[in-house]
Amino acid sequence: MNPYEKIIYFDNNATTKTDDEVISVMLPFLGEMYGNPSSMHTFGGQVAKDIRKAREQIATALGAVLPSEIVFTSCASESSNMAVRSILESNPEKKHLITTQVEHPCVLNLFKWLERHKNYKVTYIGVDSEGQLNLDELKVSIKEDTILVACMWANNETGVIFPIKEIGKIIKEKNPNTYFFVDAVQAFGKIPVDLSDGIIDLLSISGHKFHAPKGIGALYIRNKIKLRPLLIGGHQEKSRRAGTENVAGIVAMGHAAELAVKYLEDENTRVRALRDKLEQGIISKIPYTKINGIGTERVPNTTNISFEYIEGELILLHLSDLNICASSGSACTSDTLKPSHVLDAMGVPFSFLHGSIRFSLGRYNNEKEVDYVLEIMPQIIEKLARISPFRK
Amino acid sequence: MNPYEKIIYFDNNATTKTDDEVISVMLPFLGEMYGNPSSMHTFGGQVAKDIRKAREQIATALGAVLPSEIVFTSCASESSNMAVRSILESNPEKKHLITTQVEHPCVLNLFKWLERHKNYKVTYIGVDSEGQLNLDELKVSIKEDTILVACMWANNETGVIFPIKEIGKIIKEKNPNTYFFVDAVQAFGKIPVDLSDGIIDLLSISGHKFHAPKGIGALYIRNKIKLRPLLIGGHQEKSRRAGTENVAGIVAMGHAAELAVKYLEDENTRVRALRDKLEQGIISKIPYTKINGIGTERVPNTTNISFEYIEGELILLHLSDLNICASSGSACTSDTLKPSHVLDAMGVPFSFLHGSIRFSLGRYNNEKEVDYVLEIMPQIIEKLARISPFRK
Amino acid sequence: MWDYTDIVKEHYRNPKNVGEILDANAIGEIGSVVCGDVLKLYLKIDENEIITDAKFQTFGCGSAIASSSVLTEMLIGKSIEDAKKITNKTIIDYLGGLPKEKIHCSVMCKEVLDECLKNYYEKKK
Amino acid sequence: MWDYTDIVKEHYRNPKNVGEILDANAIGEIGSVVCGDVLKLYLKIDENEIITDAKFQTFGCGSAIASSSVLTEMLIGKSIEDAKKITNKTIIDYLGGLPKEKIHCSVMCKEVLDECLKNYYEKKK
Ligand SMILES: Cc1ncc(COP(=O)(O)O)c(C=O)c1O
Ligand SMILES: Cc1ncc(COP(=O)(O)O)c(C=O)c1O
Repeated sequence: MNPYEKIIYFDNNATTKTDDEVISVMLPFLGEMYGNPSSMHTFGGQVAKDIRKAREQIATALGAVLPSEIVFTSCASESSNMAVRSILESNPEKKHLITTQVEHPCVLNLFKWLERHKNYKVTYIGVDSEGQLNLDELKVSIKEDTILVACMWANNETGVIFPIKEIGKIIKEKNPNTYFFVDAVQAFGKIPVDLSDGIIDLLSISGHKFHAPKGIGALYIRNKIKLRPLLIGGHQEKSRRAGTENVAGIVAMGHAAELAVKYLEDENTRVRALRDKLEQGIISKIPYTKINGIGTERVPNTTNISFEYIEGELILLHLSDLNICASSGSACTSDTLKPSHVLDAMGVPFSFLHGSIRFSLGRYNNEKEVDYVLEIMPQIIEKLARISPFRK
Repeated sequence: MNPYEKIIYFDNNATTKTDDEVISVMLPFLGEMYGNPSSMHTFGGQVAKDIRKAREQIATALGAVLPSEIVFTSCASESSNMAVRSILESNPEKKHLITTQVEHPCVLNLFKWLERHKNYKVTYIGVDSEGQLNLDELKVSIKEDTILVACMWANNETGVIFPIKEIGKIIKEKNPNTYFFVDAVQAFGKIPVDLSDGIIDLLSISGHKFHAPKGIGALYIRNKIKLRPLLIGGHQEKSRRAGTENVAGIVAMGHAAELAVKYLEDENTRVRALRDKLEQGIISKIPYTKINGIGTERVPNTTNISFEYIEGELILLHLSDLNICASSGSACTSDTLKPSHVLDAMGVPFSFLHGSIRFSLGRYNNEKEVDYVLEIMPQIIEKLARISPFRK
Repeated sequence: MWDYTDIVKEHYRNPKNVGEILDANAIGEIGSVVCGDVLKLYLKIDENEIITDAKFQTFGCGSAIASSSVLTEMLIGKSIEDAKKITNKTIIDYLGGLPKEKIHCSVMCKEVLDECLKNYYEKKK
Repeated sequence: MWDYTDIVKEHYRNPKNVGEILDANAIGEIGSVVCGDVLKLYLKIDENEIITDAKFQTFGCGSAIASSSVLTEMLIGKSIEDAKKITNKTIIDYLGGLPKEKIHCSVMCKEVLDECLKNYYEKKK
């Protein structure tokens, strides 16, 4: 147990605490405002207005796009599945796809599935040793029958930011008919996400990554593009996504998006300083350590640190014993035994690869927590080094 | 405004109020228990246990099936899309489907789409004038290449209950290789839903129809059947449904399922008596009135009443002015202008078809509310009859 | 739920000029029960071709009632020539707008007015 | 998160018999850094073929450490003949179970023991 007797939560890229303000905004919709927005009575009609407001909030937060360009989903994984399948369904004759080697599984596994089962040819663009995208590789990969490029804006494991607007321009210059889908799950709330320039065609966000609850996401889809629903049924979301709306979640995410914009500066000053202190502290106190992606642009809250010849899970377990939450890559791959595909793509040596920890900070973290982790980490690593056959 | 100055909510088939007990069970997961169940720390690991418990609660409520047979989704519409697409994907060579003319849009529109775009042949089984399924028609429709029969257990508009186990037996007798998907959204919580006999292969429920919040649903899938995910990505739900789990919703639905079983008797005694009083009162007080489906088995909470030559929306608007919530069929078709496809399939005459109102009662309704509606309905209908060119 | 304006709401709640005119000299009817929309319009037109009374009976939704109601309000006191200038747009504007799915109600009102005037001229012949 | 038993947790938190035995007469090593699992086992075996000391060094996850730790605990004091009877199942049982994705850790422990004993006989030759 750490001396604060409470959780030190440095795992904000996995999920975030719902903001108290967001909770109070959504609570009425779990309570008395339970009407169905599609109902033919004022009790339900009022709720439809609250959904409209949330849609406007999201549209505004994404750079004043049209509210009709926002479709609510249950998570970013749904958004990306919906986006990709819709584009492919509308253009069945084109069979080449491009993505990166470091995408989140909700894009990567989908593309692998399309490759294996649906006859698509997929090019997986690589990254350099800092995790930065190989733009030349991208440029030469775009062909006449490339229907879609799917690319993340910021990497969930390392925080590395791709030059997404530049990527968009490269795509459209080479082939104006290629669609551009962006996974902005880890970018939104950490760096400005402005879609008003029209470079991005489709984009996904997930509420629980910016202090809304889990189970709500959104897809931005440029108004020129017809969305073919993944969930077919009722007329909700203008027949683009069937199923009774998660009203409380939608309202919550609308408010959380507004807050995310408001807190953007805090994220880029205070949170960044905490992250920098944490990683500089660790690297200076602990030998045989490597910060992955430090040589390129990263979101301000994330640091991915490799400890040579120390196994990552073991570090996490020891941190967890002290109520410190961190992660070894994306939460949704943590149950698997494979090392991070992101670090692997960066060419991180095996001796470091298995010993990687992600600390992702956020709105509610403070310097005391950083200080405590800086105090405890050397002790943990020293203890574990004694067990390792390769250290000392 | 009605004298109670609050909503009289007779629209429980559209959505229900979240039970206060359910809210208190879920609140911690919006607050301090915000960990990601996939994370490699106890803070997240604990949440995974709460999800496990909810899965057991659902499994128990469905007749002690295996927890591993439950997959959490964002709504029943997702459950049915996932179920149907999975079965079709696993058996691409068989091209005949069966459903009924009175399904919810989340099945009906999906099947129409499959017919139009994916080369499926669909047989839509009809109903008689009471809304009861034509079993002989079903029997002769099942063929060698019939891969799936999708059928609702209880109808959302009329409350009519199909003899689902008998239907299941007919299917398996004619073709043991035909899968049987049941939409139990309106049955669960109103009549016993017991899957332990193995007759049903796949079944969907939606939390917000039984006093859990909106945005959470489940799919039951018999453990012999491989589920092909609709959302491809992370390993959540044993790689059967990608996306960070809606933890609060899952926990809420687990508890709500337990409560639904507990309240089943109340539903079948007290709520049934309220419904009966309401419909008998209306039919005896108001001439030119018809109860749709009264001649067959119905769930205890629903009554669907047609008023000759009075338009349904107009009735609803007048009710809404008095804070009384009712519906003209399914909430997710209420924005469309077409009359109910369910009543149409029952052969309800046009003079009645456009004047149909559904009252669906529930756990929180009481006799005073019924009395007030019984007092007010004749006045509304009398007023509207004066406007109608066909009445008096 | 439809986004009806307050004027629409006022008119389906308390429609004006509901009923028949027994000595109408112009009657028009349009729509069918099958489609769920029937409008019936009665006019009393004096020797100077001024509409002195107008009543309606409508089987239809809230916006159909409201459109019918405001149509009769607009007609009373108008000359036939001025009545002919009424379009479905006039009705929509009077109502402060209609949901796009409900525009057809105003179109039906325009049509029933045309029918009515046709009936007037036929009767006069 | 893995569902580790309390015994597993106890052993990765405070592993027993960590380190090298400088005068070991049996050493075994298995696994590779590439896969993220390396187990090294040192035994001291007396003239009566009783294992008097056992130590390990492991690069691996929580269950790899715990499995190694309990292996050494079980080995100390055992005769070689009894040690040979240890299977991966023995280790799993001792730990009160392992998640199925982690069974391979116990298998590696069995393998490193085999390597170790092979090394002992080779040295004796
Ligand atoms: C019978 C039936 N099936 C399916 C659904 C779909 O449920 P959901 O809107 O929660 O996806 C509903 C309710 O809308 C329903 O009544
Ligand atoms: C970059 C990225 N994309 C997509 C997702 C998927 O989000 P969700 O699990 O909410 O569907 C995540 C988070 O898990 C992510 O980090």
